[in-house]
Amino acid sequence: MGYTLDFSVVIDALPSLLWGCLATIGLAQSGMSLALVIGVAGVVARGSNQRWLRGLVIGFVELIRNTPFLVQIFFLFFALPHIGLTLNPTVTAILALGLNGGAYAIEIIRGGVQSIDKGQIEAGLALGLHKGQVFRMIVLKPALRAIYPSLTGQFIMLTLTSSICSAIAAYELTSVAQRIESDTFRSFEVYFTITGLYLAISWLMMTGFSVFSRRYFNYPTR
Amino acid sequence: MGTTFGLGELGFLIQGLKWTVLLAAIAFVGGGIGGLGVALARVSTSKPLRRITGGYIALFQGTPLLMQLFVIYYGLGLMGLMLPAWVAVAIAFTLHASAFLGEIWRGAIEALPKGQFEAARALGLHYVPRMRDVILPQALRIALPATIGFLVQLIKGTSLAAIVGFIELARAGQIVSNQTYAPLLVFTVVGALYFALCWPLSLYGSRIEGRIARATAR
Amino acid sequence: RNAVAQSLADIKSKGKLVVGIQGDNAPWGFVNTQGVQEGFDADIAKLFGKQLGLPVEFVPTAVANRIPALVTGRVDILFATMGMYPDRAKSIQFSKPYAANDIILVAAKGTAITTPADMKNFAIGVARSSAQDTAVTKVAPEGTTIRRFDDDAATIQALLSGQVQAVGANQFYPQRLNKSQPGAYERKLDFVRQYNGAGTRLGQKEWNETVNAFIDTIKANGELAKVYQTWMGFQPPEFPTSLEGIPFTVS
Amino acid sequence: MPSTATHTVDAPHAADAPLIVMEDVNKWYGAYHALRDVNLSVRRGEKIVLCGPSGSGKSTLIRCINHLETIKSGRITVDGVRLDDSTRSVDAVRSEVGMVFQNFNLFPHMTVLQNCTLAPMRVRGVTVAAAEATAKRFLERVRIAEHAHKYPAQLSGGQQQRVAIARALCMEPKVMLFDEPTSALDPEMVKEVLDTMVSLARDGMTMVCVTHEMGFARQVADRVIFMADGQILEQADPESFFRHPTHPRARSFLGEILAHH
Amino acid sequence: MPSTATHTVDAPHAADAPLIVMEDVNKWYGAYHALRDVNLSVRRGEKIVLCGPSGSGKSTLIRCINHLETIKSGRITVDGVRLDDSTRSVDAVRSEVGMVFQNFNLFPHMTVLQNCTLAPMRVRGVTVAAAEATAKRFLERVRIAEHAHKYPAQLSGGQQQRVAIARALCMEPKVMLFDEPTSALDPEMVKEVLDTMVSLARDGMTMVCVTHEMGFARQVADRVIFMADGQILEQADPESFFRHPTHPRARSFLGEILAHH
Ligand SMILES: Nc1ncnc2c1ncn2[C@@H]1O[C@H](COP(=O)(O)OP(=O)(O)OP(=O)(O)O)[C@@H](O)[C@H]1O
Ligand SMILES: Nc1ncnc2c1ncn2[C@@H]1O[C@H](COP(=O)(O)OP(=O)(O)OP(=O)(O)O)[C@@H](O)[C@H]1O
Ligand SMILES: [Mg+2]
Ligand SMILES: [Mg+2]
Repeated sequence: MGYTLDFSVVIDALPSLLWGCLATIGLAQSGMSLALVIGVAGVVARGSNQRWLRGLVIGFVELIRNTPFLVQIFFLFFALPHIGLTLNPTVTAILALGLNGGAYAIEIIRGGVQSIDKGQIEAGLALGLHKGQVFRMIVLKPALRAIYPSLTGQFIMLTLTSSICSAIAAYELTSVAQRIESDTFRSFEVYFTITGLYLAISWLMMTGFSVFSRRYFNYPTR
Repeated sequence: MGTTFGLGELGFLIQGLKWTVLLAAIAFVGGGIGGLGVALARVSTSKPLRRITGGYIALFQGTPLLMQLFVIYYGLGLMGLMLPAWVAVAIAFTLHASAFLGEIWRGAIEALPKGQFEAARALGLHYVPRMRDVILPQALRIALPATIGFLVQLIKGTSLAAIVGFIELARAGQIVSNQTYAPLLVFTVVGALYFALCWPLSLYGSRIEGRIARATAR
Repeated sequence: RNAVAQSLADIKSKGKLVVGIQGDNAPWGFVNTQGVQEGFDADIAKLFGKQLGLPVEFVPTAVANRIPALVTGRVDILFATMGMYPDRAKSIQFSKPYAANDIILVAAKGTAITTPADMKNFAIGVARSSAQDTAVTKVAPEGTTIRRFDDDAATIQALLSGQVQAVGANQFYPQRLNKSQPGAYERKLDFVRQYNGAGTRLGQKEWNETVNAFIDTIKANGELAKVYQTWMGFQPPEFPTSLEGIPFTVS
Repeated sequence: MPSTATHTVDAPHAADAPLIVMEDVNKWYGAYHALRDVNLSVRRGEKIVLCGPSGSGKSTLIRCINHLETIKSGRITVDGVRLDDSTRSVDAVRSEVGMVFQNFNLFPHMTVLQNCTLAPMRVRGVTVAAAEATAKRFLERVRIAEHAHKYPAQLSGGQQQRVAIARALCMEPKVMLFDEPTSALDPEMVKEVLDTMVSLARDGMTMVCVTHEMGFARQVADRVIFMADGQILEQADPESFFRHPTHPRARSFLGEILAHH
Repeated sequence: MPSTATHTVDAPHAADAPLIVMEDVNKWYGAYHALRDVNLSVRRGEKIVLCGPSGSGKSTLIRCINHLETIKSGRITVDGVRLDDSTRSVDAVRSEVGMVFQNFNLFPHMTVLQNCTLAPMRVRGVTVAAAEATAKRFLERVRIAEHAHKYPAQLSGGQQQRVAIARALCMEPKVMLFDEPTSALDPEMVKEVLDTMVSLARDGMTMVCVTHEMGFARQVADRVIFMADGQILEQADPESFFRHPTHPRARSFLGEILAHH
C-alpha cells in the first residue's frame, strides 16, 4: 500500500530528458530572438507617425497581454491551417512564443527608449544622422541596457511558458516528460525531476544573460 | 451527442469563467497575504529569513506554473494530505502568487527613500505601526501597476488549472469544443472572455502607472 | 502511510463513493454543458453506488492524471475508460473487464494507409497516455511521426485542421469526425480490442472483491447490456476470463 | 556662556543634570572611523550649533543620540537613560528626542495633521482628539495651521520643514535635533524656517543643530562646536568662536564659509 | 566691429555673403510665441554671443538654425541653402553646422574616439582610418587626445564638453553653435572649456554662442545680441553693449548678471 518513490525510471530516461532540455532551450532561444525582433520593430512602429500602424501595434500588444498563451497557441495551431498556413508544432511553438514575448518586449523596450535623454537624440540629429540611424546607433543600446533586467526576466518567463507548447504536441521538456510518464506511470518522479530541470534551465539562462550583459554593456555609467 | 454552439454552451463557458474569477481571486487574496509576509521577510534584518524567502522566490520564479500545480496537487496527496481539488489548486496558486507579489513589493519597499524609515524610527514608531502606517501604504502605491499586471497574469494562469481537471474557463472551452466540433469559434469566444476580464485591469494599471510617473516627474 | 480509505467499511463510513472518471471523453465519460457528469462510465458508477447504497461523487480527471488521482487517494475507484495493460497493472489493481474498446486508426478517405508500415509516411495524432497512444506507439514503424495531444478533442481537431493525417482512435472517433465532415473519414487499421476495467489501489483485497462481484451482477442481470445500448447502440461483447499479466483479483 | 564639560551622569531628573551626555563615543562604518572619542554634554535648555566640513561626522553624531546609528564603544545617556541597544532604552530615548531632517521626510500619503498625530497616537497612545488638539497647537506655533489638511506635496519646502518641526514637537520632546534643516531649501524659504527655530530657542527648548547658518548660530547658540575628521576640535561661545577660532582647521573652515556670504 | 544687418541672401558661396540669414522668423510652441519676427545675419568668421533672461528664446533661436525646431513663418538660409523642412535641405544644413549642448550629450556607450568618428563615417561616408585620423587631430586640438579610448562616464564635465566640441568639429562644419556650453560645469572646469572656445575663435571659426560668460563675450565676440520675450532687442559690439546698453531690459539684465561676478 501507499506509494514508494522510485527514481530509477527517471534515471533510465535521463538521456531523453536531457534532449528535452535542449529542445526547450532551443524553443526558448528561437522564441526570444523572434520576440526581440518583434519588440524592436514594434517600438519603431509604435513611434511612427502613421496612425494605423501605431493602432495596430497597440492592438496587438493588448490582445496578447490579455489572453492566455494556451488560447494563443491553439489558435495558431488549429486556425491558421484554415487559411492555408499549416505550420508544424515546433514552428508554431516558436511563432507563438515569439509573438507572446514580442508583445511584452514592445512595452518593456518602449519604456527603455523613453528613458533615454532627449538630448541624446538631438545630439545625433545635430550631427547629421537620420532618425533611423539615431535609433539604431544611439538610442537602442543604452535603452536596452536600462531595461535589461526586466527584459531578461520576461524572457525567463517565456522559457517557462514554453512548457505549455506540449499542448500542440511540440517536442520539448514537458512533452518528453509526459511521454515518459505515460510509459511508466511514474508521475511524481517525472514531474519532480523536470521541475528541477526547469529550475536548472532558468538558472543557466540567468547566468548566460548576466555574462552577455557584462560583455555587451561593458561601458561605464555614473 | 454533438450539439451546436448556442446559449447553453455560452452559459457553460460563463460558468467556467466564474471559476476562473474565483480561482484568481483566491490566489490573489492568498498571494497578497503570503506576498506581504515574503516581502517583509525579504527586507528584514534576519539573514536566514532573507535567505529562505529568497530561495522560495527563486524556486517559484524559476519553474513553470504548470509544474508547480502538478507537483503541489499530487505532492500533497503523496504526503497523505487529502484535499479537494480546488483547495490544492488554490494552495498552488497562492504559493505561486506569494512569490511573485513578494518580489514586486520588496522592490517597492526598497525603492522608498531611506529618510522615510528614519523619520518613522526617530518618531519612536515601532515595527508594526512603522510598516503599517508609513512604509507599506507608500510601497503598495508604487507597486500598484506591477501588482495589477501580475493579477492579469494570474487570471490567465488559471487556465493551467485545467491540467489537474479543474473546469475553469479554458477547460470549459475544451469541453464545449469537444461537443460542438467548433473549436475555432469556441476558442475565439474563450479568448474574448479572457480579454474582457483582463483588459479593463490592464488599462486601469497603465492609467495608474501614468499618473504615478507624472507625479514623480514633478 | 496515507490516510486513505482502505476498506469497504471505510468507504461506507465516509458516506459517499468518490469516482475518478473522464470529463471530456464522450460517450465514455463527459461533463455536459449543464456541468453534469454523464456517459457510459457514469452510468456504471451510478449502478455501483446504488448497489452499495452510497451517493456517487464524480471527480473528472484528465487522461494522464487518472492513476495519480487514484494512487494519492483522491478517488476511491476509477471508472475512467482505463484500458487494461500489464504495465498499468503494476500501479493499480484492475477489476474484471466491464467494457471493450476497439482501438483503430482513422484517416481521410484518400489517405494511403493499408498496413501499419504505411503510417511511417504520415504524421499520426493520438491523445497522450490513451489506449490509442499505446497501440500506435507499439505498432507504428520506427521513425513514424507521432504527435501526442492532451486529449481527444485536440487530437480530433488536429486531424480536422490537417496538422496530422491520421489519428489513433477508439470506436467512437469515426462517428464524431463524420459529424463535422460527413463521409470524409474512415477506419484504416484495427489495432486491438482493448478491455476496460475499474481501477482500485493495489492490495485492497476486500474492495476489489466487492467491485468484481458488482460487475458479475450487472453482466448477469442485463443492466450492463442496457447501459451498452444507451451509449453505444450495440450489445456487449464476450469478456475474457483472464488477461496475460493482468490479475483481476488481489493475490 | 562658557562651555562646561560636566561628566557626572546617571543622576536622572536632577534639574541641573545634563540632558545629553556622550562619553568616549566611537563609531565605525565598516573600516571607517566616523566618530573618535567624542565627549559632549548638553545642559537642559542649552542650544548647541554643530559645524564643520562635509564628512566630519556631524550627522553621525546627532544620529547616534537617538539611536539611528549604533555605536561601537562609549556611553550615551539622555535624560538619565543609558542608551544600550535594548528596545526599552531606545524607546525611552526616542520619545524624548525630536529630530528634524534635511529633507523633511514628511510622510507623503498623510495630511499635515495626520503626520503630526501619528506618533502621539501610536507611541504614546493618546486619543485622536487629544492628538489633534496638540497637533493644532504646534501647527499654530509654526504658523502653518491653515494648511493642516493639505498633503506635503502641496506645500513649499519651507512650509514642509515647518511641518516637520511641528511633527517632532507633537511628541513633546525634551530636546530637538536638527540636521541641516535649511540646506535643502530655496533661499527665500530659509528665513521662515530659521525664524521658527529662533522662536523655539527663545522658549527654552534644548537644541542641537547642525547648520552652517552662522547668523543663526550668533543669534541663539550658547555654544558652537567645531568638528573635523570625527573629532570635536573646538567648542566655544559663538562670539569667541567667530572672533578668534583657535584651531587652524576651524580658522580655514570659517574663512571658507564666510567668504560665501 | 559694428553690427551690420545685411539682408541680401541666396547668393551662395560668395565669400562675403552672410553664412546664416534669418528673416522674419516666427516660432510658436502651441499657443506660446517663442520667437517674434527675428532677423539675424551672421557673416563668415563672425563670432556672436547671444544673451538674455531665461525663457527669452535664445536656445530656440539657435535650435532653429539646424532644424531641431521647425519654424512657423520666415526664412532661414545657411551657406546659401534655404531650410525648407525637406530632408535634403535639412541634411545639407546639419552637415555644415556643428552644435554643442549644455549637457554635452556624449553617447555613453561609445568611447571618445567612437563618438567622434560616428557621424563622419555614417553621414559623410569616410573610412574608419580617415575618420580616426581627423578625430585624433581635433581631440589633440582640444587637448584631450590621451583620453580617446575612455568612455564619457570616465571623464570630468569639462573634459566631456571638450570632447563634445571635438565631435562637432570632426564634421568640419562651417559654423559652430554653442548653447550655454559651460553652465552645467563645476566652476573649476569652466575655464578649460572657455579656453578651447577662445582658441577656436582665434582660428577664424564662425560661432554663435548662447552664454552668460561676459568675460568670454568681451574677449572674442564681434557682436553681442540681447534677446527678451522672443525678440532681439539690442545688438552691438561688446564694448558698447557692456558700457552703455541702450534698452532698459538689457540694462537691468546686465546689472543682474554682473552683480553675480
Ligand atoms: N552609512 C554609511 N556607511 C559608510 N560610511 C558612512 C555612512 N554614513 C556616513 N558615512 C561616512 O562617515 C563620514 C561622516 O559622515 P556624516 O554624514 O556624519 O558627515 P557630515 O559631517 O554630516 O557631512 P555633511 O556636511 O556632508 O552632511 C563621512 O565620511 C561619510 O562618508
Ligand atoms: N518644447 C517646448 N514646448 C513648449 N514651450 C517651450 C518648449 N521649449 C521652450 N519653450 C518655451 O519657449 C520659451 C523660450 O525657451 P528657450 O529655451 O528658447 O529659452 P532660453 O532663452 O534658452 O532660456 P534659458 O536661458 O532658460 O535656457 C520659454 O518660455 C520656454 O518655456
Ligand atoms: Mg550631514
Ligand atoms: Mg536655453
